[in-house]
Amino acid sequence: MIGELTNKYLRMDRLPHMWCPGCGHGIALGALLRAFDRVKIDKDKTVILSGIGCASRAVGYLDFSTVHTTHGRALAFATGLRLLRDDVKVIVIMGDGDALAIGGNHFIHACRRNIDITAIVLNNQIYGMTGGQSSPTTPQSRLSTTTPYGNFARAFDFCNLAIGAGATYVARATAYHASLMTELYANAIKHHGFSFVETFTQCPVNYGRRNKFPDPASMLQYMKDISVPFKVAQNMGSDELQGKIVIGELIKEKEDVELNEVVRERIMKFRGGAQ
Amino acid sequence: MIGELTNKYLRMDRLPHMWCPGCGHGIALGALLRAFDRVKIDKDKTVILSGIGCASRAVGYLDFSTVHTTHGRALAFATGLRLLRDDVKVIVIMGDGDALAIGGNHFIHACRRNIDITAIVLNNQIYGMTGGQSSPTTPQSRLSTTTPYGNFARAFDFCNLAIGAGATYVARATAYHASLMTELYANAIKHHGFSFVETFTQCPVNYGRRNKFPDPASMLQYMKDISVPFKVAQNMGSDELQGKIVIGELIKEKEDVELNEVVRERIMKFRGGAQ
Amino acid sequence: MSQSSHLEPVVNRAFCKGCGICIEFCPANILEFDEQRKCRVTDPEKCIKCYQCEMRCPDFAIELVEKGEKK
Amino acid sequence: MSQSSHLEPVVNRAFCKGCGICIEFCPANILEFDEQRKCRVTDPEKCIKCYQCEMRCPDFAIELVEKGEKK
Amino acid sequence: MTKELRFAGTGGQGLILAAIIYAEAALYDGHRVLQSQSYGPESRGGASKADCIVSDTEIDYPKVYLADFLLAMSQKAFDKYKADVKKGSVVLFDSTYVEIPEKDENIIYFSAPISKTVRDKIGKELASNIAALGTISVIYPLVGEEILLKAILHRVPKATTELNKSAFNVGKKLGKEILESQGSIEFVF
Amino acid sequence: MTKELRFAGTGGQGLILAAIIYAEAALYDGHRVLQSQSYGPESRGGASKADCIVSDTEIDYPKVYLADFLLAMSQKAFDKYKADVKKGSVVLFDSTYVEIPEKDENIIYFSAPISKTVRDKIGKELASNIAALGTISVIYPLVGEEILLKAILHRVPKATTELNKSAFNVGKKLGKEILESQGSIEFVF
Amino acid sequence: MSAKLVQGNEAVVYGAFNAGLKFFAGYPITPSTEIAEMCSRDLPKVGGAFIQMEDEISSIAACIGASLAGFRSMSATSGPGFSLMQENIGYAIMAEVPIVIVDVQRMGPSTGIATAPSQSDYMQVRWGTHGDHPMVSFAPFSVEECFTEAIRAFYWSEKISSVVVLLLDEVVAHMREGIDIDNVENILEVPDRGPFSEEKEGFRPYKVDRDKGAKLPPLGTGYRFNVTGLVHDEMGFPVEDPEKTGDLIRRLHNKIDAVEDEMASYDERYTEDADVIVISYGSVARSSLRAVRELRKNNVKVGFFRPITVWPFPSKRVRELSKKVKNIVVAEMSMGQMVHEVERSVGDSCQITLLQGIKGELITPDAIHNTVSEVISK
Amino acid sequence: MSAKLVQGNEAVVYGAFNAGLKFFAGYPITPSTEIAEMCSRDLPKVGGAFIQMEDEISSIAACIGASLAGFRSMSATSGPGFSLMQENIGYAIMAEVPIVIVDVQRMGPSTGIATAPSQSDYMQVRWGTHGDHPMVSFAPFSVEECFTEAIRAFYWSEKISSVVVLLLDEVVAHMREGIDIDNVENILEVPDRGPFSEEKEGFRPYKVDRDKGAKLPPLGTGYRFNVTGLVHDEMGFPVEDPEKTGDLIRRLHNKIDAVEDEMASYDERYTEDADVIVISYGSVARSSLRAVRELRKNNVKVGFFRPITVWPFPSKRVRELSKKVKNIVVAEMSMGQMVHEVERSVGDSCQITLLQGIKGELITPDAIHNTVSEVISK
Ligand SMILES: Cc1ncc(C[n+]2csc(CCOP(=O)(O)OP(=O)(O)O)c2C)c(N)n1
Ligand SMILES: Cc1ncc(C[n+]2csc(CCOP(=O)(O)OP(=O)(O)O)c2C)c(N)n1
Ligand code: SF4
Ligand code: SF4
Ligand code: SF4
Ligand code: SF4
Ligand code: SF4
Ligand code: SF4
Ligand SMILES: [Mg+2]
Ligand SMILES: [Mg+2]
Repeated sequence: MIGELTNKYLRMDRLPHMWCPGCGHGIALGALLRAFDRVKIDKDKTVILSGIGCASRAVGYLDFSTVHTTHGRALAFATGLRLLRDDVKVIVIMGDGDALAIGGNHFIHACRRNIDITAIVLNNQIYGMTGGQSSPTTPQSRLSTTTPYGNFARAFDFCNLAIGAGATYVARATAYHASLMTELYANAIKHHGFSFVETFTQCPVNYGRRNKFPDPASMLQYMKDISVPFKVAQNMGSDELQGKIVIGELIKEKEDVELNEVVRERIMKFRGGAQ
Repeated sequence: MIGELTNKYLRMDRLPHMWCPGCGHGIALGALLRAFDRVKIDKDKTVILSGIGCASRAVGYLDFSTVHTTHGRALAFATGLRLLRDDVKVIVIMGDGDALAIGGNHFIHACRRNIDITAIVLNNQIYGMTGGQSSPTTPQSRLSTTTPYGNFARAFDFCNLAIGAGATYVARATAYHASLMTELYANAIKHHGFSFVETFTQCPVNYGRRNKFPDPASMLQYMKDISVPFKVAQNMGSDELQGKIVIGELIKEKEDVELNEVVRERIMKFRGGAQ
Repeated sequence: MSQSSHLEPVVNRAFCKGCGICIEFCPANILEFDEQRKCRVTDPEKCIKCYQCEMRCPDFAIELVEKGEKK
Repeated sequence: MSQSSHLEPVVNRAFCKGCGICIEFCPANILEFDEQRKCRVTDPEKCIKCYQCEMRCPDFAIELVEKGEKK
Repeated sequence: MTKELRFAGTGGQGLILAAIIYAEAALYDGHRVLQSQSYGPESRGGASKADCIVSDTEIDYPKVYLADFLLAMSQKAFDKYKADVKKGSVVLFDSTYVEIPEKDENIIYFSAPISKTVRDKIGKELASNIAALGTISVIYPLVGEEILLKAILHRVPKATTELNKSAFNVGKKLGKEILESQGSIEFVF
Repeated sequence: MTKELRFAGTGGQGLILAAIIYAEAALYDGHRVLQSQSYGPESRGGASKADCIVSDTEIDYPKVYLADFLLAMSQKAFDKYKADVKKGSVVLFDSTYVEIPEKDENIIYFSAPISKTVRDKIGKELASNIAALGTISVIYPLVGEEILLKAILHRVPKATTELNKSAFNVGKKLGKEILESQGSIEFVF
Repeated sequence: MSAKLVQGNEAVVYGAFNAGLKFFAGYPITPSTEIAEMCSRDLPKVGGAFIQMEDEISSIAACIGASLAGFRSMSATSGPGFSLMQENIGYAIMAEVPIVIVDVQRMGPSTGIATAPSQSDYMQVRWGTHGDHPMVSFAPFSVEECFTEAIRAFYWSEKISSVVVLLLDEVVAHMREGIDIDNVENILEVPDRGPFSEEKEGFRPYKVDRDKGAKLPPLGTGYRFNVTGLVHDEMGFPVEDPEKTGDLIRRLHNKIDAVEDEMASYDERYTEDADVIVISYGSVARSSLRAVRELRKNNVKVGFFRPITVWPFPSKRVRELSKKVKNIVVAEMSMGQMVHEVERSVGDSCQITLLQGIKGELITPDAIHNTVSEVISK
Repeated sequence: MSAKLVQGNEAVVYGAFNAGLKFFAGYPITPSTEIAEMCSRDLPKVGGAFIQMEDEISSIAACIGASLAGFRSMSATSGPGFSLMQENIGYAIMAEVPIVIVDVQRMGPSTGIATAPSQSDYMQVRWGTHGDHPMVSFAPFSVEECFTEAIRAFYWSEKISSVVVLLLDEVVAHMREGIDIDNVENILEVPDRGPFSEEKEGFRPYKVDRDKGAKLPPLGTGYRFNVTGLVHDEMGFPVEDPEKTGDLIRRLHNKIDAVEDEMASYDERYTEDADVIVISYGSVARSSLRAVRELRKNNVKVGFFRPITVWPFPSKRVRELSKKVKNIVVAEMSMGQMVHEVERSVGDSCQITLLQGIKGELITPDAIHNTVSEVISK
């Protein structure tokens, strides 16, 4: 199965990839390939963009039209790319630092605009690429190279932020939940409007090592342990949910107007008028 | 009353201010002076910052230590200014474009960090200073110089975004509700941690004129008509709340840890160790 | 707001920009434009000291002051 | 996931980085490290075809393939 | 022939539009034109100006050096720009807002209560800028009134056509009254 | 005296730390030193190197030109850097990962199964870099073993002192075995 | 149609439309805002899209995205926004994505005076982004030139597959002149991208001659390659090989050098017999022209030179001219920026005198007149 | 203590601490990250604060804020982040807020090669932000100089009340050398701000001599004035008056010009009898030094000149030297940036030959050796 998919969707000549042993980004990439297969993606009519970071290096392996943009700006590039191109699917892959530290503004504005883009954030709660500095999702008291005494800043709840910003599809999975991930990716790609899937991944080298996870598997195990399906979470109090990750589809709206549609409508109006 | 306050808190030699006739920013400034009086603010121990825009010109009249920063960056300046200075109150005044368009990222990160700063956003739903372009809070279908056919983008709900980003004090008033505004400003200043008061103000020149408001008073009247107190809103469905503004204190948390405290704690630990 | 009867609304014409907000919302209906489109108090005695004008004037141009203390 | 009995897990040693994830989570306990810390299948017959290894391998290095089709 | 015209007043009076219309009319009339203005926050409260250069040769320097004609619709603006006029230039005040200055040998002063008249006759003081154009068409006929009216109607919203026509006429009338009372002058443009 | 040393292998092997420790030891020993390395994503999978220049005069150019000593702990690294050594230089392989190359007249080859020995004896292959330093202290005694051990203990976490001491000893032992089997060489530094 | 009264900023948009503009992303800032406003009104009419982004960083990012999607894209800004765009300007240069950026210069540094004219972004245009990169920039001095230079900007951005900065100043941007848009002569025809090889599989957009720009087919049309700001190979994938690195950086420069002469444009008058030449660009050149004409009336032998292609600076011609005159006067609304290029071009061939303009006002013909007179009398 | 093995980046932090650093705000980026990491560990120990901000824009904004609050502040970054900082760099210059920014140069443009050395931000340091502004920048070439130049950066940023950029390259930043931090000689004592007038009411921070920097007391201590990026009066409030505008812009430049000689620093060796001089800075200067020494061994009369104060460029000295030699070789890890300053300084006094380094590698002594030999044999 995966062999077929990698042959189909990846640039085999560029593998093995550059990610460290046990890096969760690879698991997410695998799930994305399965989702591609499920939605029967058209390689020639899909553009995949990313920012800068380990997560963003994914585009270097995908046999698509790919754009490796600047740090934090992938969604802004994607917005411009998508606006006049109703014929392409646009998928954006980012890291947590990429999407929420330097790229936070573009993220909330993409949510607001409800433009038809699928954003996948591989949240390893750390800056992997630059060697393990804290990110806006690093949990409190965790160690990183810039929080040597434990992180004292509060972390974002990525999905809550997206919801607050008005996103119409918000979902979450972890690297442990590889098949849920596949399903969410597929649904996100099918969603009409802006869709966002947060994916917890493990960075054994720059997060795990410093935070007493003996190996990548133990990080997956931890994700499994703290995950709660959305349906279950709805019947839990906020105290109970402390320290937990809620997984599944958190928001899935249908009615809202997608940005491109309005743009197209406007153009059509004038064109109609002109011709 | 207001004469005393202006004498005390404003630079009288710089008045009358540059705002247009009927501009709501002036009403908000008045409410702020009343709040200052209520909390007995110490002029010498308070720093007021702003970004760029009509709203941000407020600092040019306040007889305090004032910093008129760059467009969108006031909260980032304020964060640096506040971190080692527990002795000062820090207040930041911004416009909607300032705080949420170009400054959106700093806004959500300030919410996340819960640093002890009071942010007041004068939301006139338009870029006043540059002559009436749409802002991220311009309601759908409204006219502006860059939405000549009606705004097609969705607008942020500023307070929802702040809540999604983790803010611990979130409140809203309108220029019509001048005494509520005073109360919220006072409470926000007293709040320990990051506090945010969204204030709807009218821009008769660049918003009102284009959107069929005959005069400033009619804009205030409209604000009055669409406002719903938070308590009342809690018993209303989302359909009923469509097109309404919920006013009052939306979030007022007490328990959360404020950023400066942790920084100070850390320093004290080391100082204790060193001396 | 205290309803002290020794107060009266006074307009600072140098500050008033003639926006009309106070005029519109004065419950006693005692404010109007003068020829130069500045606010004028027609009948100070009828003022109910509600402070609405003072609170909503964007220009700090109308204020309730001790009678005779007109600035 | 279909439990077809004609499938067996096969490791692509060129891709395997020896992270140990598949080994830890294989319910049949038939995966282990070889001398060079790459994954090795000890007893393909015991495989229950749950695909957990394949889905969680970050390196596309382990796969269930038609028996004998070993790459 | 090169004439430099300045329209000065405060922010809300629509003088930039007046200058644009004037320039456009001059352009229709076969002249070369260059129109410019001062922008900015200061233009809200303080004095603001809009300039228009009309010429029959290439216009190089794009600013008004010394005006041949000045329209002053606010006291501040007049005080600020009164020095920047040529000898022999024409200054038209809106006496609603500008006090009539002492006589100056070198300058031809005309004055009329433009804003007040518009307010009284049309109801909307907003149209005073258009009225001023009407007055100018009479007292300083560099560009003819018909072509000026054409330019006005091209630039203002359709819905306000009638309003603006009336304002223009009000202005023309004021211009004629001026000439009647102050005597007309022959300009060679 | 100027000697250029290079420690080469793959990302996870701790060769930068080894080079830092070596440089620090040489510094303690009164030499001037300059330590540098190649960083970057490529250092994850591919060949990475850490350099150390030891000298008794000012070190100007901060890179290793041609190495006097090369430690090669991976095949890729050896293949990449084998050409950048001087005539008469010393190369130490970790035979766990590097195939012993054909003899070369101009180069002195030493080899020992460093990683494998550490894995077997200490359990944690991670400490192979420290073991390598032990081996070097014996076969290429530019910096004495005591001072090297001091530098090691200064740089590694306190909790791992014993582990690293053992690794260092394992390495020294390997060094001695090499010299016994291959015969020792007099170096004049 | 006959002549219309058009603003400099508006003429830029007319020019852009003539050149096939289909996408504008921007963020309002004085004195460039009219460009965005006009695009918001008129782009939908030609099937294009306007979007107001959250800031200038995302504005240029969106333009790059739209250009990669196959559309002619433009943004417009002023100093503060231009500073924010710098990182992504470097990206467009590195990835070789054609876009046009209008920088309407205002008084700086920082917020400065939003409404005051200036020419103090000249050096920033060239050097504002990090790393080695070339830069192309055109500076009009009239409304008609705003139109023609906008077209030229698109023409060259497509030809070299890179960024072109259209450099205005507040005076040029806001003044209105009469122009008959439909009858401007010698309008360049902006080339379509491509043609691209029929063979989509394995297409290499960066496999081009050593002095040519990349050939980027619209993404999502079957050509599958990578676009990146990293040093990359012919298919756009990251490499770190020193030779390939050097080749890429050199090609990015070569492709400009190769067309420098063709791209060069300047306006030279009265230089034949001149003893002094006044060099200036943009609105200041109009003051210079007035001053030069007046001086000529007094029989002063003064010449006029105005770079229109301001980057690359027309060094060769300036050097030639410097050998024929005793003095060059450079007039700029700045502390002196273009004068650095004049100095580099001239060497010790003649004296150079700088007339600075730092008061937030257009330099007057008088000031230039006086400077020339002083220089001559010395 | 005796000598310790210290990395260039670490030495910068040691220097900053010596100079009284109390605040660091930054965003990680290779090859500068160690500076942030060390500050996060050690600043709390001296009562200071470290904060990792959401990006580079907010990092420098926070530094400006902290400096206004009265604390010595620093940020560190590399090209992409430095590009993003440009707008606020202009703010600090305009509002005259002392801060130090470390730019560790890596291969550009754009993301380039994150780990490869370069010197291609040299011109950006000077011209990266919009508007007229001066710039001061120091470039160390050894670990010890990273320490001493960091101190000098703080010294001068306080003296001129403005931004100083400490310009490293990846090689200098990442190499380790032995240095005895406690016994470095001739360390500058960084002055405290002030003294400020006792009279707080009506205090005017920008009322200073025509060639002096502002005097900014910590905000929130009773001195109530305004700080802005707009053109402002002596109390910091916006003005648009042309004369005041000109005076402000001129003073911002004058205050640097006034101390240029005192601030100038360069390393000159073997120039007495030289026929050729090699000019380079940072890590390339170490290659040059090796090459020059080797050439001298062969009796080639070659000199060595290394600007340490790279902005303002030591033009006067270079001009003097150019009159004594036939050739100047400029070696830079770029397409040639500092060479522009050399050209402006030298005029036609001697030949200039540029050795470019654009492969993401330190230029080797061999390359310099060869270039000098060629130049001489011509
Ligand atoms: C403007 C800019 N600032 C900083 C960097 C350095 N940088 C590269 S990747 C990265 C963060 C990566 O973290 P994340 O986005 O979480 O991705 P991960 O590597 O963890 O997958 C940073 C800070 C950069 N490339 N550009
Ligand atoms: C970097 C930058 N971009 C753009 C601008 C131009 N600008 C000044 S104020 C402003 C928006 C003002 O709108 P808002 O923040 O809502 O304040 P208001 O004027 O409505 O009170 C803009 C876009 C600027 N000064 N700096
Ligand atoms: S550093 Fe972390 S995130 Fe990056 S490849 Fe390695 S494990 Fe993955
Ligand atoms: S433009 Fe609008 S926001 Fe600005 S001062 Fe005028 S009314 Fe107020
Ligand atoms: S206080 Fe109330 S009643 Fe009196 S004038 Fe004001 S608004 Fe009217
Ligand atoms: S509200 Fe104030 S400014 Fe407006 S009319 Fe009344 S007094 Fe005048
Ligand atoms: S498919 Fe399941 S049982 Fe078989 S090897 Fe993989 S994890 Fe083990
Ligand atoms: S999960 Fe993949 S990479 Fe990891 S040990 Fe198993 S086969 Fe190897
Ligand atoms: Mg991450
Ligand atoms: Mg606003």
